[in-house]
Amino acid sequence: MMKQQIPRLIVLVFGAFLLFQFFVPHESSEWIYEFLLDWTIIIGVFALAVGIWSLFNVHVEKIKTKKFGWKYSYVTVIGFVGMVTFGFTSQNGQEWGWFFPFVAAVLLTVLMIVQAGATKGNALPFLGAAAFFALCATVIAWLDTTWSFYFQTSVPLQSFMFRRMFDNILISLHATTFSLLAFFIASAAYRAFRARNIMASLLLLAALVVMSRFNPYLEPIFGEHVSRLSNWLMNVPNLAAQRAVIMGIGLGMVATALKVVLGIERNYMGKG
Amino acid sequence: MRHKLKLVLVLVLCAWTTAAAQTDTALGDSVSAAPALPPPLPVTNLQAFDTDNDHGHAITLTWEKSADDGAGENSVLAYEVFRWFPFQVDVVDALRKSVSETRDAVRAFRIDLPRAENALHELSEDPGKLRTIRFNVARPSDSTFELTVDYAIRALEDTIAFMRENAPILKNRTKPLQQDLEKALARLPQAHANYPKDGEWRSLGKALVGSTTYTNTGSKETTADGFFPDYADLYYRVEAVTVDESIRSEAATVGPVQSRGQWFHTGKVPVLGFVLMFFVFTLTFVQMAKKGANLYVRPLSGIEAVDDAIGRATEMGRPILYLLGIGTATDVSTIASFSILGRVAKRVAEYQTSIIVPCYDPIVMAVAQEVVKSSYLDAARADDYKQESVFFVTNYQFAYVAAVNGIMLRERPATNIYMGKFMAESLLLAETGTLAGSIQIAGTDEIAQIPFFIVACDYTLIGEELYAASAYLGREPVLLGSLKAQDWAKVVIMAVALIGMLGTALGWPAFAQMFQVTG
Amino acid sequence: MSRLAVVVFVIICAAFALSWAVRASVTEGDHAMRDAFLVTLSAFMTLAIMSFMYRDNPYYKFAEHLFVGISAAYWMCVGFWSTIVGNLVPRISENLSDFFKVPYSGGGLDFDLFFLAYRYFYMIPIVLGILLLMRLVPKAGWISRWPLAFIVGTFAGLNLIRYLQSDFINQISATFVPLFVEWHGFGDFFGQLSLAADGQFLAMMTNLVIFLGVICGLIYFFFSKEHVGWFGGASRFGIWILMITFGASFGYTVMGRISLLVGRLTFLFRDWLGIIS
Amino acid sequence: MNIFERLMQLDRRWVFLLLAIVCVITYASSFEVPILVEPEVRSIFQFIDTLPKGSVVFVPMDYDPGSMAELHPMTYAIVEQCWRKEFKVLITALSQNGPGMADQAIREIVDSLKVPKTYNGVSYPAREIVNGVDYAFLGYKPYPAIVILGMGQNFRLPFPLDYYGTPLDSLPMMRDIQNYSDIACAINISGTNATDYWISYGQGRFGFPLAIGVTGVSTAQYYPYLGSRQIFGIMGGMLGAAEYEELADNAGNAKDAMRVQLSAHLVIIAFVIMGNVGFFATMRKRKRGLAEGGR
Repeated sequence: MMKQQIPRLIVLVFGAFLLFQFFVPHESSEWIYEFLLDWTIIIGVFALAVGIWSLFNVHVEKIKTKKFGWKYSYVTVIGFVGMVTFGFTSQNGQEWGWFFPFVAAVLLTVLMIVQAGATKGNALPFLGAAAFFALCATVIAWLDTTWSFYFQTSVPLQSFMFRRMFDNILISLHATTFSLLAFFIASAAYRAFRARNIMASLLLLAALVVMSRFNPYLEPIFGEHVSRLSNWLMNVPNLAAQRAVIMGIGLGMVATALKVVLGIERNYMGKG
Repeated sequence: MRHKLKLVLVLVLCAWTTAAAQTDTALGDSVSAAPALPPPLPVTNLQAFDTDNDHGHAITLTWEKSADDGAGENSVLAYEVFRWFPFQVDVVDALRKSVSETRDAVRAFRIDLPRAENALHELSEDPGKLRTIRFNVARPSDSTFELTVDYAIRALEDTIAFMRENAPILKNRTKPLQQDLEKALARLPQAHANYPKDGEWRSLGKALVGSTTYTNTGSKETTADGFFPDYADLYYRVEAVTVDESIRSEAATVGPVQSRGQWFHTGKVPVLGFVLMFFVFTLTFVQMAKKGANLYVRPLSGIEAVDDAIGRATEMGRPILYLLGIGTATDVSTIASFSILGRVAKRVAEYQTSIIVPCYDPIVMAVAQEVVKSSYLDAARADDYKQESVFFVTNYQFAYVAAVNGIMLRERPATNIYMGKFMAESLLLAETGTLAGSIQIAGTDEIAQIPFFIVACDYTLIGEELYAASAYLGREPVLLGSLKAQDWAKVVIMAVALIGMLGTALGWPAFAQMFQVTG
Repeated sequence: MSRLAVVVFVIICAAFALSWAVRASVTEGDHAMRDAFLVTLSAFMTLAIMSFMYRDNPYYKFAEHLFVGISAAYWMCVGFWSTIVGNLVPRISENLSDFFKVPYSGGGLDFDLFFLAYRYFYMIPIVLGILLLMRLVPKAGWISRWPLAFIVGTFAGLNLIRYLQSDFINQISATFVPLFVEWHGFGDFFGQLSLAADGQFLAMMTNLVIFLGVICGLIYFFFSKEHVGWFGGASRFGIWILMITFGASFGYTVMGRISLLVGRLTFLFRDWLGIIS
Repeated sequence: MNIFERLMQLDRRWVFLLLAIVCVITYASSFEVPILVEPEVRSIFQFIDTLPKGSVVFVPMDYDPGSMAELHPMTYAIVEQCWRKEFKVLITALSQNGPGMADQAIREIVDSLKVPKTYNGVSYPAREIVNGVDYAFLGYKPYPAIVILGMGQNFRLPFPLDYYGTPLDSLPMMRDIQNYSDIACAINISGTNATDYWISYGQGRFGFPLAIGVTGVSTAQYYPYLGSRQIFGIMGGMLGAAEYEELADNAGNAKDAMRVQLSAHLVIIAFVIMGNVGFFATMRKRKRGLAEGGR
């Protein structure tokens, strides 16, 4: 009952409400509507904790079972803890004081806790060490005035270390991973664009036409016709097919959503 | 033509007035010599009513053009619209202003006080920091003034004392002010009802020549300046104005009129129609299916591949990698993917092979764990279920990609199944999967990504097929029934499209207009 | 760790140390060393990821795991500040808003709903959130289905309507293309029949193709009818049109993707090596 | 094993290598490439160009550094054009890692406005761009769909404060801007699926003029919306950006990058052709092999 019926009821009630809200321009419906949207955001906040917990679980597990490449899990943990520390502290003045020793102490504390979780034997020594490092960190935080915790304002998001980690590590990793696509597209095109059957050939030809249209160098070779053809491709068959696909997707989504609201489709919700 | 006329008119008038001025100075009362333009005729049939299909807080005015609109020399240039405001409105505005100002002041204090204290602390510790402290001290403006440490310290102390003293006072003022504001707002309708006592006409703006309608809309937020009260008697008047602001028709007045929100948006009837259609279709066919009408579904190669793929994984003793994409639990495609995951996990449990589900969003992870767990329960292998097999990676697109690529190359899954919402990462993942030599089955509703999956994967579910997949795998009559409903909806679309096209071709736009959704 | 790996490692370290030194010597400003280090660091990250194209290797593994850790942390910090502090706090309590130094937005909304101050209703999502946290308790995990059900239900309802209107009705009404463009009867039509790109004939052909394309595309997506006979033909035509579209879209994409690479090249050659100005 | 079979089983790393070499070489060299402008880009340019002075242009920069290379040029060209023509610009960044980058971009454009310039023969004086007067930057909030809907009610709903922590009401330009009904148009420059939300939640529900600048990959996907007039223009990827720069007569990174793109294109096309040549050559052989096997 509590495990099955109530969730189903919740889905039905809120789903139906938002369904009808769309047709009710009245203020009061707007109120509740905006209100529900806020709720979702707020619930999302708590998901943060769930995610982080799972992240740590996975890596502790990896280290515990000495799974292939387990050593690298430490890298993840260190990166995480370091970044979080930077994300909640900020300098008061210009010089650093004991900030980095503090970060190190925090890192060691967490590592020790991870180790305690991962070890098969006696976890006590690790916990002891963790306690010790935690103590060091507290002492430093207590005595050092060159930096301080910011739990009130989002100053740390602009703080030096946080910005640097973001700009120099996160961004370059992000952009580079993305840029691998350039190469993968080339290899994918080379491997897959072969006129095996009529469908593959159509795919291949359309791609070639469009690619050569965007290439002014091929203009003299193929002349006006290619660019006209590719414009036609983009504006006529493309338009038609996209429209068909969009309608299909819309249909599928509406059907799925309806099934969910009506409780016909409830596979997404656990049983037992 | 009309504009040219206006221009001429303006020039003439300007010339004339200047001339008049000169003659004025020359000889006493020759102004009367100037024939004053007769005012234009007023607008007729002025009507005011609540704007339809809105949440209230708006009134629409309509009128018929003044007879002089676009006519000869006293042509109308614009229609100026006025509304009658009770003075109570000013009271409300004033209160609102002071509330917000007090709030800002309190807030400013809260932010500056700690800064000042910190600066004072630093300064008293080490006077050398005079240039670096993060607080600009109040100082005389003349350039010769040299800032000294003791001056700065004194100034800081004064500032801090002042703030400490005033912050609480201000804070205590906000609540009563707030209450006054609410009281004042409550009195507004009454004040409007007092028309024409204790109020005045105020201009709302001008509607250009030729226009016959004007909408006066305002904010629904009582805290916003442009607050527009609902259920209050409002009075409007419209005057036709000529080139010369002073020459205007007498006013046409209308009122009282009240604005209110509607409970049904008539512009959205077509949507409602389709919703009902869907509803009926789905229920009908689900009922039919339950009664056991056998429903044919055409084979989808992508779906059939799933079973073989799981079998293959079992033979090779390698895991199956299932990716839900980077959608959140709020995307329908992700929800569809959940139910596919359920089916797949059930098979996996039956074949006693293993499944890996790295997740991009914690909520998605939570749901996925529930799904996989319950599938293992269905397969009566609850104890084979490992919570760690469904885990959260990171909520950052390309970090997720990097991690999953790593998994592909190290765990070497026999099969990769991509179902759900995929963006730029589609090809990055699929190419790595090919490199790792896995069988790949993909399905997404991101049109832009389908080509990449088609190119790099062995089987691809295109768009709607993704939503059909769970019904295919489940083979439950109920779900097959809903598939049937989708097909019938397609038939309706085609019919409508055909009729609509013929309609537009044969000059029958009414039909097409039925599908114009407004607002 | 084989000898070769060690050698490679040493060489790489040396190379980057060198580049750091060179960079520092050409960077001006009082933090030359630091800035040079940061540039070199991100260059290392860039190359580490790129090395994946050759094959999986320790440097990629390192970069990958670091990426995961840091990005998760970043996501958490931003989430904390933008959502908890930015959205939740200002709505629930004035004192908390004071503490977090964000303006209390409850001010204007501070009216009573069902004899209860509006802001108390924000306790509901908080409770739901706590229920979500119950996942971490093995026994009470099932209760986390309530918030999940809330989110899924809400958005199922929202999306249902949203896609019905945008992906559906708007698209249908968009297919109402006039089949007879500026039609003045057959005589007129054949009188000035031309194949010019902007001619009447081509315009009509275009509209016809679009219309047929949509219909056949939809037919391809029919699940509950066997694709044989004319129906099968139509669906085949539909899938052909789809394939053409996907091909075109692929070709179009190749453009954009190269530009990402350009971005990285700019970084490597201008910002790091300083070869190109 | 003849040349064609080798061609068929060519290791993809060779493809990578060749592509990399070509890109680097063309990147290092410098030559102009011709640009052909599409109508769907021109329409955006003309819409903005013909707006009256002081109108509010809403530019949601919903992309993150990943698609910077492609989309930044669009932002630069458009925002600069707006400020040159003395419009007010409203900016959001509904992508998690967008805000920092958007902020930096705004600063750079502000600097570029400090010098007088001549575009398409019209010369504009230098302008001092003031935050809160000429532009407001609202920053980032998660869940784009919700934020977009919220802004339709009132910008203050999702963004009580702007990116720099100032309450919206204390920004001069936001005084008379409540929601979408107060903006002239929205140019959504997006590398995420936020564009879908802009079309269906934003334009669909509130019906303001919307144009989009998207990454090359998603361009094709949005053409139907152009057909159904839900958007009045599309800029597709680097090419679209280059075209806009061409129109605005304001050459930037896009036109440089086109060079590399075009040559990389040629390489890929060459590989595709090679692959097919190999495919057909070996196919004949495969057939023969089968026939012999049959005999």
